[in-house]
Amino acid sequence: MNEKPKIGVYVCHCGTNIAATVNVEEVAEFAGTLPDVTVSRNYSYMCSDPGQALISDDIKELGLNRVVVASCSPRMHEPTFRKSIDSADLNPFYLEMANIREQCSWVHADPIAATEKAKRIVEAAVVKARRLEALEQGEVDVEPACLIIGAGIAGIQAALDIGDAGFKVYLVEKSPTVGGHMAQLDKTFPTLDCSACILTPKMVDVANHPNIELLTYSQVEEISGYVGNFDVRVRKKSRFIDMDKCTGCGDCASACRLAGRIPNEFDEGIGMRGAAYLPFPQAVPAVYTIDKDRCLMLTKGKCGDSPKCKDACQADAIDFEIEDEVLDFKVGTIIVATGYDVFDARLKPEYAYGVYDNVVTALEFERLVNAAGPSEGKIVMLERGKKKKKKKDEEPEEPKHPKSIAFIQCVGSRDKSVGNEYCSRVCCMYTAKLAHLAIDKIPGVDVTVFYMDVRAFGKGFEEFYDRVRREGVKYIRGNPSEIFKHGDKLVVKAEDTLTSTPLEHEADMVVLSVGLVPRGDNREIIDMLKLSQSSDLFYMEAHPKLRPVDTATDGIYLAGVCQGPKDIPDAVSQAKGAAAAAMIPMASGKVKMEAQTAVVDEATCRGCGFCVEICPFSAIELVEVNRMGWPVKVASVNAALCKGCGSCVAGCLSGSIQQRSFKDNQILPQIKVLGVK
Amino acid sequence: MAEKTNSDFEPNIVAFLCNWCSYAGADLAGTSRIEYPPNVRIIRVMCSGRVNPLFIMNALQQGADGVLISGCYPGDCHYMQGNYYARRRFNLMRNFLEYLGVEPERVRMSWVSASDGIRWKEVIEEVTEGVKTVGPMDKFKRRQLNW
Amino acid sequence: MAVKKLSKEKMGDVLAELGKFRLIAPAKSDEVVIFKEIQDPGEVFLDYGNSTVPPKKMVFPQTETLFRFQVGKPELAEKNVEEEGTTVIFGLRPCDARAMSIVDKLFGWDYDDPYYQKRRELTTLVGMACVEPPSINCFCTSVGGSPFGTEGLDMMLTDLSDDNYLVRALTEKGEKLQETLADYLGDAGDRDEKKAEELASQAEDKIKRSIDPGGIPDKLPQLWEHELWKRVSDSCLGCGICTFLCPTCHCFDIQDEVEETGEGRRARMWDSCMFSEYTVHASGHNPRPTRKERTRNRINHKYSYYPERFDVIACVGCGRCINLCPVNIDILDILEQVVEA
Amino acid sequence: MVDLSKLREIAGEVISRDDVRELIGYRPGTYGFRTRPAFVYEPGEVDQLIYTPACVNNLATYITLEEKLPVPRGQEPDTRKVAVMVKGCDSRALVQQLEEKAYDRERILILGIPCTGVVDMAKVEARFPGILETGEISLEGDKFVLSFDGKSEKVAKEELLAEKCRRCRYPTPLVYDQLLDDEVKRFAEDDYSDIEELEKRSGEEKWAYWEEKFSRCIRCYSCRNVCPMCYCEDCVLDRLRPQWMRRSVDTSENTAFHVARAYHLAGRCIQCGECQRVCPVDIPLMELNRKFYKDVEELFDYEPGTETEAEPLLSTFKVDDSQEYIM
Repeated sequence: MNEKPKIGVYVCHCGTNIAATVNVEEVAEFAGTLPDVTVSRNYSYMCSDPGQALISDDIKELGLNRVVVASCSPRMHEPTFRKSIDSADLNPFYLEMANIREQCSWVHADPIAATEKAKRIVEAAVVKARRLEALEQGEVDVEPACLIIGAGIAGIQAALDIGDAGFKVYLVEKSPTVGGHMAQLDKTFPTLDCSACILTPKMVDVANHPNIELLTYSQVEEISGYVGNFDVRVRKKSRFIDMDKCTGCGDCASACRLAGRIPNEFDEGIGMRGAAYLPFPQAVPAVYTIDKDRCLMLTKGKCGDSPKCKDACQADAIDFEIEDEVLDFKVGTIIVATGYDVFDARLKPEYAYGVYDNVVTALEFERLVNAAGPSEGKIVMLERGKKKKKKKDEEPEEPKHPKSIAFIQCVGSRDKSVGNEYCSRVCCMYTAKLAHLAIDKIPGVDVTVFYMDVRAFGKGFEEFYDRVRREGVKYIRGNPSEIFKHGDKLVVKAEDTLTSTPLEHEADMVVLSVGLVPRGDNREIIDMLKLSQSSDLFYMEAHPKLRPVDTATDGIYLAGVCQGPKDIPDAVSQAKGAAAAAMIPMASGKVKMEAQTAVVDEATCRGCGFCVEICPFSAIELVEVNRMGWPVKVASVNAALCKGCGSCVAGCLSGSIQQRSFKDNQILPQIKVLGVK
Repeated sequence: MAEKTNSDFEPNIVAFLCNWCSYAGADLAGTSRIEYPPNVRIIRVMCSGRVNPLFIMNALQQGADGVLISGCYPGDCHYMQGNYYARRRFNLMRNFLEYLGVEPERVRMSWVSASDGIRWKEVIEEVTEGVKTVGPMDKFKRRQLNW
Repeated sequence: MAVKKLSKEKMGDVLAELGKFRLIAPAKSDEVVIFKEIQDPGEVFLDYGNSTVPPKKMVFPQTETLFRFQVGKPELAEKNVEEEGTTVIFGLRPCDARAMSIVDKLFGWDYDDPYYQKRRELTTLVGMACVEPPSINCFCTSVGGSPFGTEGLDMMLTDLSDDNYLVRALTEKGEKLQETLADYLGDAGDRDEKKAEELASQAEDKIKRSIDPGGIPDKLPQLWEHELWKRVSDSCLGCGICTFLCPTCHCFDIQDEVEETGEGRRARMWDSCMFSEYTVHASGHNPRPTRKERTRNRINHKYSYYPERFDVIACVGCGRCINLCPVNIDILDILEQVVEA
Repeated sequence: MVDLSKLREIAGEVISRDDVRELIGYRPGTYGFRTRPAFVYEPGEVDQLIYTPACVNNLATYITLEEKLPVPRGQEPDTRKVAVMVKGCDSRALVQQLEEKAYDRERILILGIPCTGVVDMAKVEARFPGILETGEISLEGDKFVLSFDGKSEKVAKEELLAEKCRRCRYPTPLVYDQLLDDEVKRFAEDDYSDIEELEKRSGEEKWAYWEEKFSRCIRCYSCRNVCPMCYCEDCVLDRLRPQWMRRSVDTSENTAFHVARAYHLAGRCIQCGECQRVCPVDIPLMELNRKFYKDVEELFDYEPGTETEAEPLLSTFKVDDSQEYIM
């Protein structure tokens, strides 16, 4: 503190709101006796124009450099008085308010006690004001571009919205195609419109959009910076096929020596592909990829005499020398739309998934019912592991259809034994949908659903549930305890809890309605963006009610199932919400920074990193500085990320990190005058 | 103890309130004209996470008869986590001061939401009553300007 | 004045009588013996070796208000030591009494310290001879003292190892005190005095540690850059035990304690040259940046600067710094290295 | 028991390394049964090194104690390793320092001493007063053997064992580069009975107990300076602005000091007991530290100084942390 404090104290009557209980003249007189108080006045309405003028005139005429307004709550009028002292060319942070209305005159009836309390409140404000410091509220420019991680339906929708609004979008997708899980689905509940029909146009749109740079088969490697100014590094993995030359004809795929020998991820491993492949016919971009972990050329350096794919490619697009490309760019905002994994049914060994061929997951079943799937939409009994033995010239056996299908709901959801307490929200309805499709496709099939509860809460859900039951789907309330084999049949052991009858239900095929779980590769994103996770391990939103698409970090938003299980319309809604939220800073072009941020005294910081761990906003990092020739680590606050909570301050042992306007040497004197009485 | 439970004793309680929930809740009590005892003096901080537990010790040393920290309910923190840190630190300091012989009635923490003015009044009444039963803080209070 | 005798049975009465003054005597706080202001004679604990904290704190308090003020006002309210009243420090050891007479020189040197001097003037020191050396690390005899030494004392009591103390007034103050206590004292005989002499010589023989400090004051300045300082201070923790518990250390810091109202007091409080911030300048520069310089200063102050200025070593050989150093830094060990260097 | 010739041989190898600047161990003290820290810079100095149950000091303190003088322009700072001998408890200080990123692991070379317990020197000296010539303490089975003045006496281990060792959970160092002896299995448990006894007292009794202790504190700061976890270069409790407590010495300020000191060690104190050992006025500082230690374990299932990668206790939380005392 260079200049001697000259404090002006202004005690407001607020008409009779304060003055009726608190003796404002007495309070003002008392304030006038406090050290460093140059002037102390009382006035009927400090927030009125003449009231504010009183302050600004005193600042100019008496050279006040600190102002205490004793009136209402700072939550009410702090901005007002900050503005008015700013207009008198005094830094607006030289204001301290004493709340003698909401927390004094309005809650106490005894004028003597209330006046006494008001004096204490004013005194505490004065001692704090004496130590206030000028602060600057900074602004940063916002790069008008958005990074969207994940090109499932949520990422696609957000990209289209932002692109349409005229902002640049970098849409990064890990796999060779956009579309995500929705592309794997056949029909969508409850309307039964075809997933591909509604999704593929959007997939094409993102590929062709002038504002969207689509980076498929790519991974975000590094992100640094803060809202408005994120530096992003993306690795575009080599497809070993020149994307510009590839015509998508598929000659390479048919030529590949490994064609039909590698389980296709897109088909959940039921269908097969080669090392050169397109995940599915409508993939976007329609560019083939060579799987570098399987391709003989790339793994062994040799593929017969010459790689057949290269020979087959008329466009000469195949080049085994193509390297990964690393792209660096700047964005202002980030939307995370990384989606989910389905629950690994092996974690419920009692259901024998992976043991019996025809215990399948719902997503596998989805591929079976999908006309573009490996069985061309026929629901067939699976003979896993047998496929490789098939001789080329042998006539394929006529596939058998299951005569009875049992569904088990809540596999990996609402199940503490596997650590998932939450409801996955989509399984009841997709089960109903798949049950409906089964009945539709296999005449006379027996479909039984084992359930704990049916949650048909959405628009049209209950009606759909009702419909499939009327179609003949049997619902048995009971969570099966075991699946075993009896002859050719699978037996589901359960208890009908509505009738308390134990039962053993025979079926040809059992479909496990697996839940949605956070992606197994979440960690990279979490570490890179420093996201929080809620107890279910999905990414945590900034507020469950009011900031459902924001994260703790400004400029980073969430869309889709990565934030928690949801169905397609909810994912799309959230994507649109995230897009709108991301566009706010981009549209305004600037973001205001918090002024009352944390600040580090490098000379005393011991670099323990306690504050780094504490900060909910990842605003603090350890940096190396030179202390008299010694390299030492000290904390460093990124003021653009700091939200000014002060949690780090209370966690610092050496007192080296302080929060502006709430420093220890500003609070301790308050404690002192309030403690003394 | 007899003289301590003197009903004339008006305790002096220093309270640290987070800006977003508890301070707002206290404001709401005001706007709703809910009357409560005038014994609590409020220091506003942005988040209960800012409250160094040594503030408690400091306040008691300066002569406060009781200390209250109040923040957002778990899960409601404006800064998401600050109140969790505050709770952890408070738990330790409260127990420690009790271990030194400071009556736990003097060292309190509450969650008060921005929408609950009534609860604020109840908290104040409870804290004030509690401190009244244990009387003035006399244990390690600083003697003012001793010779 | 005649040498007297005090029956141990009457000690309680004597202490009660002394209670009309401000009586300072050794007392136990848990198992720790400390000099304190006695309210009840029963508190006095005389079966002790030596106190952990030397009685210097009774004439040179660890924290002492000098005056009070109000910021912005010229008037000061000065501390009136007189109000503390006549004080008797009872039962202190010869080394600690001698230490006071050594420190007296400093507080009466270029500036007469009114607080200290007034308090000394008001204080009568009643010693208790060391029939048994209180500690294995006693070396008073090496630095000019003795277990029966009377320097600085106004009155000396010697436990005759029977039922009596020999009481000898040594100064005017002592004589005055003896008069006050006349009712409780009997006459001592030659045999008693002889016995005391015997005990004194036996006590000296029981002191096991020693050093010949003769050449040290002159030698120390030559060893300024000697590597021994780094070696002896390698293990130093920089705490204040050796200095705060030293009966001759007398450094203080002055601090203003100011309330938010502007009322304040200026106080002095013990400081230690072993603290890292002791010599830190406002600029941040520290002329004694490491423990090496601080340890060197401590030894030099006691064994070079003080003898140079006051012709007496500022160490009375009480052994406290040796006994209580957490890392066994031993002043005799250092002095031996100085001698050998 | 650590074999002396092996110890010195290893020490010799270590200090001969180009990347090692100094080795911190123990050597005999200047009198009686005392030992003291030894700082070895040259291979020729290793013969002074010893290890016995009298080696009470926690040498981990020295890793963070040394003043870092300005490096003259044009010179590089000396970043060679410091080798240090640590017992089980002492090693936890290193673990905690590493957890707090006080320095890089490569900066130190740890010679671990599996420890069967050290003596309480005060008890030894009370039992054998007035020993001037250097005496030695060793352990034979369940007895300490004290050799002095040409004779030796056996005393039951129980009688002279340091208090902290009776509750030691980690006799073998948790972090080391080399162990100087075979691992020692846990031989004690901590039931916190001492703390529970204090907790049971009434408020008035508790304060009477502590007031007596705090009132005699002379603020020599030996408890802080000896503490391996108190390594801030500029202790916040020394600072004048802001001033958490006055430097004046009285019960009020002393209490504030002790509350702050103990709180700053919550979730960090590793129970080496050095603070209590060095206190010249016998303040039972471990009873303060151990209250936090107990609560930290009970409330947060956390034990400091056991895992270098652990998150600092007060820099983390659990959503379901105790709400018991929150209105």
